[in-house]
Amino acid sequence: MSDKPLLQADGIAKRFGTVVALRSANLQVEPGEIHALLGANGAGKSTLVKALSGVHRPDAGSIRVNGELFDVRNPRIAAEAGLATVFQDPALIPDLTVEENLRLTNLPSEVVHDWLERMDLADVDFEAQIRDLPLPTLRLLDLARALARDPSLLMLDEITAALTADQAEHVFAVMEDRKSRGKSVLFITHRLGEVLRMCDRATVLRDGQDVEVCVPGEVGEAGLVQAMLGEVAKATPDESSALASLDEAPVALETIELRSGDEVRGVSFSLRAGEVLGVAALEDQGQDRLFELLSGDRRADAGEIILADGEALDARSPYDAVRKGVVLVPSDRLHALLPKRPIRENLTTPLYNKITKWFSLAGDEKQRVDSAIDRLSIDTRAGKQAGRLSGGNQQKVVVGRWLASGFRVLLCFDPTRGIDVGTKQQIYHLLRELADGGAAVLLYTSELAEIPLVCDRVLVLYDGEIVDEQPAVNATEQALLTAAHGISEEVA
Amino acid sequence: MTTARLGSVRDVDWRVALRRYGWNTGVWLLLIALLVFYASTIPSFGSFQIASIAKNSLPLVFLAIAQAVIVIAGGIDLAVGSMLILSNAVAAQLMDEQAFGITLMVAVLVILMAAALNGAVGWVISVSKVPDIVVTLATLFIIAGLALLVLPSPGGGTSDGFRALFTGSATGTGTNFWPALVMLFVPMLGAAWWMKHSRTGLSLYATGSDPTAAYLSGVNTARAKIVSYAVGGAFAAMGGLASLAITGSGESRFATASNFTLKSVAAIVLGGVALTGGIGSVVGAAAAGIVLFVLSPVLSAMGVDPNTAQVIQGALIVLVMMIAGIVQLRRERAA
Amino acid sequence: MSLESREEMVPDISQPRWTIWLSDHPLVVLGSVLVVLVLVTGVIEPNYLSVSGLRNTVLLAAPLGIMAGAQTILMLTGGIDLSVGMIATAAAYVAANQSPNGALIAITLGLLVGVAAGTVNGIGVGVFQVNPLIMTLAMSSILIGLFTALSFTVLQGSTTVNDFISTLGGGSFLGNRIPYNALVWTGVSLLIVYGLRYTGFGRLLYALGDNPVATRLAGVRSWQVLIVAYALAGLLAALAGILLAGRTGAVDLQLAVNFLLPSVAAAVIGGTSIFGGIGTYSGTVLGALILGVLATMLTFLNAGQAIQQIVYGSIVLGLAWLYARVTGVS
Amino acid sequence: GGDEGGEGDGDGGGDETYTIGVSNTLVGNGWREQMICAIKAEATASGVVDEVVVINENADMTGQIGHIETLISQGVDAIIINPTDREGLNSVIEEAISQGIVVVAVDQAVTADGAFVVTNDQEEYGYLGAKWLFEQLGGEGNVVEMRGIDGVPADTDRHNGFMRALEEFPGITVVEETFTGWDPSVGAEQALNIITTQEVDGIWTSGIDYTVVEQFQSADIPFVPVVGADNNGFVEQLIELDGLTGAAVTNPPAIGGVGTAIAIDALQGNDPDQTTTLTPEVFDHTEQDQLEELYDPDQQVGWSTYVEIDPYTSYEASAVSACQGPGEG
Ligand SMILES: Nc1ncnc2c1ncn2[C@@H]1O[C@H](COP(=O)(O)OP(=O)(O)OP(=O)(O)O)[C@@H](O)[C@H]1O
Ligand SMILES: Nc1ncnc2c1ncn2[C@@H]1O[C@H](COP(=O)(O)OP(=O)(O)OP(=O)(O)O)[C@@H](O)[C@H]1O
Ligand SMILES: [Mg+2]
Ligand SMILES: [Mg+2]
Repeated sequence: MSDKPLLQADGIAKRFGTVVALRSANLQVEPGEIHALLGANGAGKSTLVKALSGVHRPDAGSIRVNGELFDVRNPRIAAEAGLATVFQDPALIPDLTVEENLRLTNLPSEVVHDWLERMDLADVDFEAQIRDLPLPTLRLLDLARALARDPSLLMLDEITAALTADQAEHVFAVMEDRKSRGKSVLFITHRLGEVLRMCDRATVLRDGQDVEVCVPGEVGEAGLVQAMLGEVAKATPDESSALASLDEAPVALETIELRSGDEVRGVSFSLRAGEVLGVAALEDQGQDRLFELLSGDRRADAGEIILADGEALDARSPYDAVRKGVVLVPSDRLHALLPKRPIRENLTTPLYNKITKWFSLAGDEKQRVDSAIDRLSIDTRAGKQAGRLSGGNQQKVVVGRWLASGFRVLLCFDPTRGIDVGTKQQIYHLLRELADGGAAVLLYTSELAEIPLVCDRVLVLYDGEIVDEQPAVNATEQALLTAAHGISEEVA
Repeated sequence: MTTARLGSVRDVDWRVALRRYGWNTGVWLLLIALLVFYASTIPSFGSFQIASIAKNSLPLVFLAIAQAVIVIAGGIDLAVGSMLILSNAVAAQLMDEQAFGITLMVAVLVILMAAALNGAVGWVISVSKVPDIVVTLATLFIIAGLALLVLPSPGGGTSDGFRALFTGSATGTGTNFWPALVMLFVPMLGAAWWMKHSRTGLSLYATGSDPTAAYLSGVNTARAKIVSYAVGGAFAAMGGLASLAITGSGESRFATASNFTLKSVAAIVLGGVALTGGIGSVVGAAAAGIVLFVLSPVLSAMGVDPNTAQVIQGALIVLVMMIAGIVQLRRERAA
Repeated sequence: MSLESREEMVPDISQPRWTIWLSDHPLVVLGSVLVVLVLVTGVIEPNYLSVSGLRNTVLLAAPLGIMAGAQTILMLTGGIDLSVGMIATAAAYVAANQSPNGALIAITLGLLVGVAAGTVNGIGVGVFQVNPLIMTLAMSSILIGLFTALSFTVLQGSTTVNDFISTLGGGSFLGNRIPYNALVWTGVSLLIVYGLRYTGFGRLLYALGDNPVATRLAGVRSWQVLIVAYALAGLLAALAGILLAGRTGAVDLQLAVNFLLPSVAAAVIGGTSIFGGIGTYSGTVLGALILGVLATMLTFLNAGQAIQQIVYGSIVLGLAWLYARVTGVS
Repeated sequence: GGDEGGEGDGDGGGDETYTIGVSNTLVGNGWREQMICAIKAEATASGVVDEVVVINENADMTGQIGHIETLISQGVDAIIINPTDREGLNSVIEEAISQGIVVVAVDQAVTADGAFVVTNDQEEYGYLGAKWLFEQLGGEGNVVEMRGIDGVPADTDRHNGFMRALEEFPGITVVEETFTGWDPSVGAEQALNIITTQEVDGIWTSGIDYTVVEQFQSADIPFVPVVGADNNGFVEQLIELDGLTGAAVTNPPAIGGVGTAIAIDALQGNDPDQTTTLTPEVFDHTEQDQLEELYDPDQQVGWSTYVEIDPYTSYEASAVSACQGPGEG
């Protein structure tokens, strides 16, 4: 390695309103290395990458490229300086075609096409609108676009999350290729196996600060986890209710051969009162659609959803589902929060979904609100606009809405996305508590390791079908991952 | 099974083509149908009628293009009508009694002035963070006031050559329809080409479609906003110049400004431009502008009472938008 | 590095405390602007600072304020009503036409016209998802055509309002100090403010404008809310039209057409966001009063229309900018 | 179809029937609506017109050129316009005339060669009304001039007439000059603001009369002399309201009927005068008999009752309010 690092970021800090995303992060990437950037959700990885690529202006800190101070004012300047990024959020314009997107960024389509060819995507129609292309293709397209600049540092923010195993292999090949030509890669992933296999060094972020720089091969997976989570011992499962008794508990919701397009292809399962049923799946295996169907946001093509009293939930809109006690905590807080309204109004919206309740306020509104706030210990200091709350408190408000208005079946879609460890524990504790109180909870989480901590049972969804079901206590992350990849993958 | 899901291209078939070009084609077909119908209802359809429709629809077409450019980039300009009368007033004052060459230079000057002024409006919007619709509601009054200052009562003038440039005749009326058609199609196609083929044009679409993705792609979104307003201002000025060429004198009435603004918004929506930005084209907006213009002659040629015609026009627009809404809803359900 | 030491909330140093306070109390800003404008008008025309001068401002602002109430309700949902002017006119026309049959019938039928037109708007926007701008613009065009035609047939006859409406719209009591229409406006204001703050419907208006997706997922049927909101806006516009007719004594088909842009401006100045979810009717009331004083000031300025428009537009822009800065919405 | 025109055969003009086109650019305005009705009434009364095609759409000069070209395309025999401008329409008017179409500009003049012009003398309107007011005040006092729309020719002409009268009365001071936009509600607003804060001895209005008088009652302030137009509502006030002094200066929308009569005359080859100017008449509160004659209790406030204009119009007054063209209804 040369004496000057390719990239050196010192003391980067960034605050969004009341949220501190980066406290003081240091990062050093050498030429010709594949460097992992690790950290729990919300640790600040994406924010650091965005600071390095000119999307966010850091509040403090300095960035040096090849030893020289570099003012990354905007993404274009970064790209011109050889720092190319594939962001966690798609950076392709939905209403433009592939070709137009390339022209927008001033890239020759032949070069991009060559890269796509190398990734087995030669058949992408450049005249197709981005809107019409599937997510994995878009991720690879973003990658090809970044590669077309032949950057000295390629930053990949969770690119493999949305890819299948064979597609991920293409990405690894690309990374190897960069390395062999003396270029560097900054690689963000939650899959530690990928880190051990690909990366030369790793920087671990925790709470917006770098806590460790190490060689993954030396510290091993356990060492990485230890660094990411800090001193805190792995959260221990709560004493869950006796699993045996669950078999006798009444069924709260049952689906029979539920189908919707290509996404959900004949899903049958039953959810019992008092149970937290986990759903494990990789990205885009139909879980989004399944939750949409259950919450009444979309109607199924075929199949039935039966509720406790044997009545079918034939929901035309979420209204019908909510009235029958089936409620949703959506993955994206943007789909649940009223950011400009106070906490109180956020919590009580469902109370007024019938015309007969329009003419006054619910008499017990205050008690309901207070009890929800109390039960979730929501920090109400910035309560006049829910959008000013920290992410964790926002998420609590979203869950609290249903506490205040009541429900029988709680559908939780990745409720801990972007949530810190402490809050995460609180939310899982709450879900457990709700179940013990007789509610039924269906929980999808993108973090497989959490399933045994909170669930009684787990379903594994693959390609729109349930491929496995097991008691959660047995469901180690490895076992779930194996199942979630589909049996055929594992054989191959 | 996996490979089927991975198919890199999803339903790029006639439905996609229909979605992308369907609306434009629909509006142009509607326009042609209206014109054919119009031709069949009046005693003698000929070059006089073609010239008349072509030149008289110019101001609204230019305004529709102006509004389309701005809305595609994610904004909305309630002051395009005011910019039209201001340009008209300034040009009429400066061009009065001047030779053709001078009037041409004045025209360029007026277009540049309008572009600069409206670009400044775009700048105010991006700096102040006040919503577009609020800022331009204010500039609707301010710019109309400026127009009235420049030209307190109808008057001014222009050269015969300048009138012929837009209308095909020194008198502003006649049978030579070629100049009007050129003035209709060249700027329209030019703007359409620029919007879709220049990087700046694409950056307007990008900013309107998804500002975050645009910014991540390296687009200077603040600049895109300013450019869209500047280009919109230039087209509004073209509308004012066309108006001057048709009448031979200037006029700066507030009612004209607000009337034209509302029509331009109706035109772009009818023309398939989404008010949320990023979707649509100036070609569709222009066609819709002509449709809105010919509706009244067509209804009057059909012998419809003018008041009934007013009702029919409104109902027709709502109907078209309802159909569009239902199509859109189905597409979302199918996606 | 333990979890406990992690701060969830860090005080935000980038935003001074007083701006947060002001952003939570924007009416203070508006009230000050109003007072300043009244004083400036008083400097231009000293007699304005009298009971009758101030009474006039209220008398003149009342119909606008009520119409802006319609606009506020819809803007809270993220919509807008470009037909308020024509709805008000149509309602006033019907009320005048029915005036010989007594005030009760006249006012009731006038208000019904507003509710009907508003309901149609609401169905278009709420059920058929027609863009509110287009829906209400078209409604305006339909109403003018319809009522011009009707004015020669079924609506031919009286265009004068009866004494009751005339007194309600233009008269004053307590030694000619307090306009009756201010009484109506106060009643309407209390109802709107109460409705927005203390009813479920009010909550839903804000929710819908803030985040329609979230509102839907919370089990709310938006189309119902929208239909009622537009119908209510139609009702308010109609009421404003009838009061206006009372003030002018007679109607024509242009009666309230010019109130459209000011009604939007009053709501916007009053701090209602055109994107929905933010705003109060008390802000709009101050906005209407500000515009009322502004109109009076411009009358006394003796300036030409050009200067009036420039001053008017600049003040609206300046207020919106000030508002954005003070409340820090960005 | 020209079948409806059959009734006209009895008159001297022979078998020929005509189509008359109308362009109006201000929708919903009472005065303009009545003008259109007068055109329809006269066309019907003449018996030789089988269709009146009206284009009634808010428009500027450019829009009106479109109206005229549309009417030319539809093959009308005569076009009656209320022009948006004195000069801007000339080329298209001359084009129409060159195609043998009779063009009549009513209410406001155009300078096109060969066009017939029928106007109320707007300068005289301003002058006569102002003169009456200033005389009424004994040549001394504060007056308010409430104009129409800044920049519109009729407003400018009336203002010029007003100023001419003002020169003759040096003792008169204009304390406020406002633009009502000919919008009754705006006029009402301005009047209320002015009369409650200023010492005003008289008000001259450009036709926004009725609502101005209404404001005195609203503010409970004694009347001052008011000059307005011949609107039914104002005439009624002059008759009914005790203590109201004022004058109605005629500005009849029935001028549309006059224009129609002239158009038909021209079509029949009778060679009418190229220019017809109606001089306004002034009726003040002292002439109760004439006012009573003008006033029509069944008529709308905004409409003029001065509809029968000898020797031009041939309809019954009631035909105007029926507002039906040939073959309609
Ligand atoms: N634009 C923003 N506005 C407000 N808060 C933000 C914004 N972007 C990020 N944050 C917050 O900053 C913190 C760090 O976010 P960041 O996206 O960097 O995390 P991450 O390490 O990339 O997490 P993940 O693994 O989930 O992608 C989080 O609490 C997040 O909610
Ligand atoms: N994600 C984005 N999407 C669209 N436009 C953006 C984005 N980020 C910034 N901009 C635009 O670029 C301008 C300058 O951005 P810059 O990143 O320098 O500001 P900043 O102070 O860092 O803001 P932030 O703290 O939100 O990142 C912003 O005012 C905004 O108009
Ligand atoms: Mg991230
Ligand atoms: Mg930024």
